[in-house]
Amino acid sequence: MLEHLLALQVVLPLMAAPLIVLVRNRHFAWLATTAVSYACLVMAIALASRVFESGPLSYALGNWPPPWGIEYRLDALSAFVLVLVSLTASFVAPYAQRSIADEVAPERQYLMYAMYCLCLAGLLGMTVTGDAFNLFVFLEIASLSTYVLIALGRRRKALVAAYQYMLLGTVGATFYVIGVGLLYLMTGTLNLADMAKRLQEVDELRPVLAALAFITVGIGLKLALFPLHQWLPNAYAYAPSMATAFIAATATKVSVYVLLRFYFSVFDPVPVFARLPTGEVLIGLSVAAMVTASLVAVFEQDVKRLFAYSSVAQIGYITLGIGLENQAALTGSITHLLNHGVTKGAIFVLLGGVVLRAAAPGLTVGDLSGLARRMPLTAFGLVIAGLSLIGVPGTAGFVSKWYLILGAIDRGLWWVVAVILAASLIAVAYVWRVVEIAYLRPPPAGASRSEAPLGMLSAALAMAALCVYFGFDTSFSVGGAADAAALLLGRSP
Amino acid sequence: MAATVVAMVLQRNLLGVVVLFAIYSFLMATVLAGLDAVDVAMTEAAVGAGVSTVLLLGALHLTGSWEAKPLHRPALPLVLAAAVGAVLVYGSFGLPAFSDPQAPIHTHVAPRYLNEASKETGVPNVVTAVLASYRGYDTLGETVVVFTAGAGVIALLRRRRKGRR
Amino acid sequence: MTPAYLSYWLTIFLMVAGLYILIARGNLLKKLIGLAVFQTSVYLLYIAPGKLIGGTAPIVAEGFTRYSNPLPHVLILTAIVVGVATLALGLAITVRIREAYGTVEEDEILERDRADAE
Amino acid sequence: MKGDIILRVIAKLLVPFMLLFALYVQFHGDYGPGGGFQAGVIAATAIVFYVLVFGLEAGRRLLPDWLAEKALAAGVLLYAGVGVAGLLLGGNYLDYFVLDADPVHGQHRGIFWVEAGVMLTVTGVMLKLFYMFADRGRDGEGE
Repeated sequence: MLEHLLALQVVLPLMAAPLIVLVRNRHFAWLATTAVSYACLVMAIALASRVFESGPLSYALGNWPPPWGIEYRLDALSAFVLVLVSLTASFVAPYAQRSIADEVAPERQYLMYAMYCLCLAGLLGMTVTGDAFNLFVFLEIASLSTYVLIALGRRRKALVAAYQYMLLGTVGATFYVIGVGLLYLMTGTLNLADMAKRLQEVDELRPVLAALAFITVGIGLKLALFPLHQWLPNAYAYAPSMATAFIAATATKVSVYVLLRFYFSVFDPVPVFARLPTGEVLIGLSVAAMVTASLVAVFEQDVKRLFAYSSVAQIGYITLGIGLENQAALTGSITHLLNHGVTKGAIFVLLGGVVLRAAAPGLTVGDLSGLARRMPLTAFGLVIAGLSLIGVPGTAGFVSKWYLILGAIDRGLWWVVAVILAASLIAVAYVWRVVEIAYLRPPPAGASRSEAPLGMLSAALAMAALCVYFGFDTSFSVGGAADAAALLLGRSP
Repeated sequence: MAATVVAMVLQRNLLGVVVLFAIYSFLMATVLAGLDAVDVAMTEAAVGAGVSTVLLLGALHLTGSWEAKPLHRPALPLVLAAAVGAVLVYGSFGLPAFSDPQAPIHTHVAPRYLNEASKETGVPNVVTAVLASYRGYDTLGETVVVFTAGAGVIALLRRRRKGRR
Repeated sequence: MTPAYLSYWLTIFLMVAGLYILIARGNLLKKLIGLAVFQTSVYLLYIAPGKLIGGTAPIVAEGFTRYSNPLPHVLILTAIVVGVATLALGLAITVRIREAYGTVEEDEILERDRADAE
Repeated sequence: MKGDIILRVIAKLLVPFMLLFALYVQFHGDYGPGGGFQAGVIAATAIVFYVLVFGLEAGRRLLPDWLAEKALAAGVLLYAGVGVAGLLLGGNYLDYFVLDADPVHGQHRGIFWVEAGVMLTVTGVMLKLFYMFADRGRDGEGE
């Protein structure tokens, strides 16, 4: 019975969306979304605990054995990402009601929920699938719904942001398809595990190298790898708050997962990495991302854009671990997927509350003045999440950075250690800007004290609490990530 | 086909570009039919030349049909596009030759579809059998993609009810 | 060697042209058409190698033993659908942009955004 | 264009045949090229043609907006529902073998319903797209 959950995990949100469209009622839509999100979380935890106990699960859709049919496959890594995505979803969904009611026209709200369900289904589908082309299909489900979610933002810039993201996202997805096509031509299969096995027998490496390049660039576009990140700040800044919170916490993380999967499960047995300096390039780009994006964040005026640039920098940390390619660094990377997801989720959920009370679509840093007096709990939550963003000991962000530093020391790359510390110092600068204005500036005259609605606030504070919790109890986060990292590296010869 | 694309690059009247795009799609469909992909050809003719053109014309009607001067310096995009092409040409040298029956795609997964599909599913059109059964989950995904696009367009273009805003 | 790789090179040429339109042009509609050309070219990458000379369409019938490979056809059917879905969504966003900005030229939109910011 | 009597007569004659052809493509998909997606596009095209000749309102009477919207959701539910049916009958998700006592027959049945779901969604979406764009156009002229 348990293995059927693997299919239901994806199919449930997938079926919720048409149901919502059929019923056309925004209250029903919210109820269905919330129920589905919680159900997904429960299923994800059940599946993950099973995987961590007794090894990978495989599920043949349509009862056709792979590689002829499509396989769903859950191992330590995908189980970890599965929990991350459904955890975020279950925090965002209940909070969505007020935020969406405030930001989106009533006749569009139920469609917004439908898009959210589709996005969730797409991301979960990408995570559990063991088939390269099926991954593309679900990538497109997630992407198309994301474009719509962004375009539903209140300002007209949201449309342009969505358009830009759509162009780049589609180019990225098409690059991915080209890469998969080349691999398919060389192996004759689309099943990832089968592909890895048959790639070892391929003598002619040039198409495989080209495929590696295309998949890296394609997925790099989706995960906002440093020079390909241009779409991200606008998309995060102008999307409706709830969409930002969900996308920021999950979408790029799932793309990172896809990259990990291809690098370590498909390409690694093939001697392609010896022919291309992929690791070095990744380290270089990551370092550039960490420093430049953090610097841009320091001078950014729009609060949501500020944290969006911070996301680009944080993705740099994650890809850095992939580039370092050893147990400690990969553990750090994978842990950071979760930690940064929770942290950014908390921040954007809190900002959603501020936007709701400010009753204005844009939010500049100046608008936060006196926030500590107007919305003390929100401001407190922002501080906690900000500390985690910097990586102060005792917060989640510290744990993952600690492992990254260990990984860099393992490789003897001291300059990388220095850059990690420097980037964290820059993070102190931009977080301090927000905190300083929120706590030390007086609120604008006539501003009354009004917290965000209870539902939103509790979801946000619960996420902020998680930032601290994962800073102390690392049995799930680091434990799961270490398992996943060992799994990835264990395949290598 | 290559010629129509070149014309598309040069043509600045968008109406012309759309017409060229339709021609291009039809040519593509012909080529696909020549390559034995009859199902794909039929779809490309219906979608590329049919639906896409209607949608493009509809959008054109709403947005105006003249393109302003090409604005960017053409050098950078040309270099980028050429670099992509170069990687592909590099990769293409290792690919199996055209119509090589020993190529992996003909020897690995496909034979089971060709030999067993009509027995296992009772459907002689192998494409349909693979589409709806072996890889039926992909097709579910595809249907959902269409649904997403449909619902997304409704969300974006629904007219505001009277009295709001 | 040349005929063996001709299909790849035609594909690559179409891809590059589509990508060029996509990057170099400022008109949002034309960019979308470039995107469509780019996506369409991928169809050939998958389908052309599936053809066997002397083979026939993969519909099992008496008297034929040599069929072209059906799997790429299935994949590309899906890709076509994804392509048109993207195009439809892109056009919808373009129409909304036109309504919000009164233009579909990239530089004019950026100009208006800058004017907003000041 | 609406006034042209020849066009109107031809359209009246043609549209049923186009719809019939769509159904042919749908059900013949097992034996020849075709299937739910192509059939859906053709069916939608037939109605678009009808709209072009007789105007948007007439088209809406033939196939109203809300019906298209319901259709596009119902199609996906039908497809996914076939999968769930397989699950309930003791198989895997989208397992058609268990849909009938005879596995091959079960496959046939599964493919039939799945294709029907695809056609429903595609027809619905294509029509809805056309209506949406056409509506916007009229708004634009009114402004």
